Amino acid sequence: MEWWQNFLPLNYERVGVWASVICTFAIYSILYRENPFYRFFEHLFIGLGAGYSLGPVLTEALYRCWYLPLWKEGYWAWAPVVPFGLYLYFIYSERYGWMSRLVIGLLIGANAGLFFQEFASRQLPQLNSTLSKPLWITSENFDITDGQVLKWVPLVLNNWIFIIFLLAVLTYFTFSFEHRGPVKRVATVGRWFLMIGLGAMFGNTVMARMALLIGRIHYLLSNWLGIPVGGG
Amino acid sequence: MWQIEVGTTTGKVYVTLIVLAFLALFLGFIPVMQALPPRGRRALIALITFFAGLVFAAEFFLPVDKKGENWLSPAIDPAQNTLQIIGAMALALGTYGLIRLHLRNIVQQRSQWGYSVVLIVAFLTMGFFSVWKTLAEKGELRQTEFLQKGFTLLFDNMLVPLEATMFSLIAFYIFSAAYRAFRIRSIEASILMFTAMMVMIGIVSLGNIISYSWLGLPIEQTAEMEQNPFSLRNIGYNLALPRIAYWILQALNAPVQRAIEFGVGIAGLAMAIRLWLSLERGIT
Amino acid sequence: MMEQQTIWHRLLMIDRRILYLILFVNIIIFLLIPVKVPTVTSPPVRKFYDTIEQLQPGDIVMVSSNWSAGTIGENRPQLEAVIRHLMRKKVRFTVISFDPQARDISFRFISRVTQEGGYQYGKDWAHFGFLPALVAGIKGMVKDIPATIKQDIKGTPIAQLPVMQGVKTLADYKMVIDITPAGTVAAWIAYRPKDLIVLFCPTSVMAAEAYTFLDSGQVAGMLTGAIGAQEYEQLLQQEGLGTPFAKAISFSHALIILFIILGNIALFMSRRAQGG
Amino acid sequence: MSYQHAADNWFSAIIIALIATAVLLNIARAKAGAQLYIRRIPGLDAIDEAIGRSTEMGRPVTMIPGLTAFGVVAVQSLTIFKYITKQIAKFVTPMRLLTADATVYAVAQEAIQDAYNEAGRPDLYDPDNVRFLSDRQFAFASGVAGLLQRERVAASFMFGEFFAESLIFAETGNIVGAIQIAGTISFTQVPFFVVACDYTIIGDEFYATSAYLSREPVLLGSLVGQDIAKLLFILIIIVGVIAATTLGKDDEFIKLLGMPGGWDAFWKAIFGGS
Repeated sequence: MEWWQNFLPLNYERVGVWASVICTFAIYSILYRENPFYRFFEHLFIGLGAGYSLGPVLTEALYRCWYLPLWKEGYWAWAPVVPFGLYLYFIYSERYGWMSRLVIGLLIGANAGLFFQEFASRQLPQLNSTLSKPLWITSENFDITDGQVLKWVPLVLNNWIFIIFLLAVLTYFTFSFEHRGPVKRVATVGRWFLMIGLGAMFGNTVMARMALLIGRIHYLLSNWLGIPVGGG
Repeated sequence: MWQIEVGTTTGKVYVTLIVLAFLALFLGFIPVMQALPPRGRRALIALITFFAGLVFAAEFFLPVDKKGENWLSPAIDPAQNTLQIIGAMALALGTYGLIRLHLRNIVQQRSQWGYSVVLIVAFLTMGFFSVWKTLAEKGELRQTEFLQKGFTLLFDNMLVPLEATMFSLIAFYIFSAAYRAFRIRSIEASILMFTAMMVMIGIVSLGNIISYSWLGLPIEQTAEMEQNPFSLRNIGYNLALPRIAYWILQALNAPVQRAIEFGVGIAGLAMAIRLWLSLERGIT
Repeated sequence: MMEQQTIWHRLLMIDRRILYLILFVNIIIFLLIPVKVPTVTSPPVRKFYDTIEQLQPGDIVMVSSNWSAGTIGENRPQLEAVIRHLMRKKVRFTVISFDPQARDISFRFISRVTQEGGYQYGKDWAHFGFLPALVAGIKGMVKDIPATIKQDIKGTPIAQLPVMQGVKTLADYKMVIDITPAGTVAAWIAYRPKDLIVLFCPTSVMAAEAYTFLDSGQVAGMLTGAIGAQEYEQLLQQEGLGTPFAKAISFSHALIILFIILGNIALFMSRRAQGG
Repeated sequence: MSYQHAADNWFSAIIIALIATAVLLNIARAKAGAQLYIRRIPGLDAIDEAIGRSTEMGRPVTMIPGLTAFGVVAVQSLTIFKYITKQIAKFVTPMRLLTADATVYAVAQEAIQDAYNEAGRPDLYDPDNVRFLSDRQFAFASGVAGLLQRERVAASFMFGEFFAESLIFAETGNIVGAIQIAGTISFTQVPFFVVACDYTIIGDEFYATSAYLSREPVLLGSLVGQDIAKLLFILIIIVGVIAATTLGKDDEFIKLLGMPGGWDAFWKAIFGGS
């Protein structure tokens, strides 16, 4: 078979790859200029996304959590949940719009009630792990029977840095009293430490975005043009 | 008592009648609730919000028996199932709003309504295939080759590449912003930029090439180096770019993230309390 | 003085499309050049690998795959490497998604990888499909999985799945591996049973924030984006998507750093030229 | 390592109760008319300076709430934009408020009109200055970038929730030479704003800015309550670390402060109970 017979969209699998490539270049066309080609595929994208969500969101979730218990297992008590949920769809009407807030209120209230466990389970273990950072080499915390004190020094130094950074940034985020004198200096240094944390986030965010672009270019090279780039 | 026999078709009709009865009931509530004065409406919303929260909050705070349960624990499962149903309907609300907006664009022939037609056609086609596929998976409808090929073309070869490409645009914007917008204009910006560059070099193999291939710094930390941390070899080990990047992330960045976590957690708790008791003026 | 100022000024006012082209070409070059790039395993990846190594055949693990097509470049290499490692350890696993699109994407990629490894759906692994409410879903599974999930993605009741024999609640699981672009790991950390280990595969955007959880031990190990997947593949001695990506990421970082420095020099020179 | 119930360590219930009391008490005080103090954060001085410099140039000022859907954050962004509009009304500087959410657009119209009335210049209010560009991320971003360049904007204020498109605003603003002030609770975008804008208001500072400007009782009370909670955390950290260094980090007292199971371990150590 000539190479072009494999390349051009002649069988179902190649039609799929070409469709994917056309979509890719349509979206990249906005890099040159906003154009009708881009706008067509953008609306296509939003329509496909909305249409797709009907499957898992409406069909699977409601099938599993409402249709099954009712029509397959007979727990009639589930009957009122969807009728009550339908109030959500009054959100756009002038007169009855407020009723949608009954259902939204249920969601907000439930998530608020659940948050207490999240606060305890997420913040307190972090608080506790902060406390187990000893700031001095003592026998209670370190095995110094063999007189080797030097090897614990890096750990203790890191503990000092940890506590100083933590308290400085926490001080920076306080607002109900004037920052004057020593507190102002601690808060200013706290903002500089904050910049180190933001720098780490910056470096990682750049890496994330690059990987997404590389993923697309990898698809174009290996799946479309068939160039062996490795990684299957 | 809570369960009725649905094996036979009469059972299924019975259930359908119950659902329709509740539907009629909730429709009947509408004029009743509409008669409520604004204060009454706010009170009704606040009541529903409070009780929805109370179920979970009380279950968390009440003491528990040996098995780790209290008298409210059995209520968790039906409550979470209700949240799944209402959550699914709330997710579908976004789709409802979007389709309503674009249908209005078409009906009122607003500018660029041609694109709204594209959106609606895409929505209906993909919706048809997606619902059919989900029901076919559950065994309610037949799985056919047309469904298989149609869904794969629309999902794997159009929706996935479109979304992946849309997200990858940001790499271009970051690159041009890096050249034109990221300025060392203050102490803060220079601290941030210097840390970012150290991390960017250290966490990718660029750092390995520079510090291990070219500079030949020790890759592994032997037990002997751990014993005396200030030995030349151990300092060399820690000066490798990947080690510096990891130290920045683990020793300097972790406490900053923890301080942010405490701030976010406390703000979240304050927000949860305000929303639970409907104190928030702006939106309720 | 005038033309020097125009050079720097013109350098600053480069058309952005040229910058986009430079990045595009840079990535293509470094995807194609077979440069052998040495990698050293960073501690979070080492901890991730060691935690899964401790698993015994027959243990059961929950894979929470919440990523959709938008972050396929980072999360797909992670998912495939993790599934290959679980198969190598003969460990049973079940998959759940709290994002609608993640449901279909994870089912398709895992089915492909499990066919390679000879894993059978239903006997060795199962997919629970999509659940809209994340926190409520986890709390439900902590108490009773068949009651919360009811059916798997193919419509078979949970209790009848061979993979779920002897498994009733989330406490029977050894660990949960969260592969996600969003903040779902905080929910796993907060609502999981007491001693369920949490492993985290974020997109790199979320990685810096997670170092506080690594420090406190709430997260046992982490793969940071495609680079984390590549280091993990090195440990597994099985090359996947991570390796070609890592090479291209390295040199795109070099390019970005170069352009940040160049941009600042151009600004400094053009401002000095105007001021001078 | 996680809490299924508060009973896993009653210390958690005590901490949550303390914070809840601090928040609710201060909200009640604020509602009863007490003047709660919130310090003026440096970000507000940066806003005033940007307003001053933009009036000299006589070119328009833009306000961008980003993609924020209508809710708590959007309401607070509009509070900050009202303040800015009142300040620039004195110098008759033209303004543009660009939104991506239909509800935010409607509420913004009212807010800007109120701002001009409160500044005593109802004649300056022009409904066209508040615009709904598009509800899609990149369409909105390119719309904003186009306007920034066409009108060679003097200053650009970005407050609310932002995602990746914030790069386009910041870069275009830089090319046009606009003074840019940003404020957001989306931490993933803060690094880009810090290096691209003249000043960035970070995380909780965003809430402090809107509370300071609006003097709204619930916001003020909640913020003061949160401050008390942060000081409580700082106190526990200092006491805890000193205890860990002296008593040893595996001591029961350390476990009491937050570790699930710590409560029973502590009582057993004290009373040598069952």
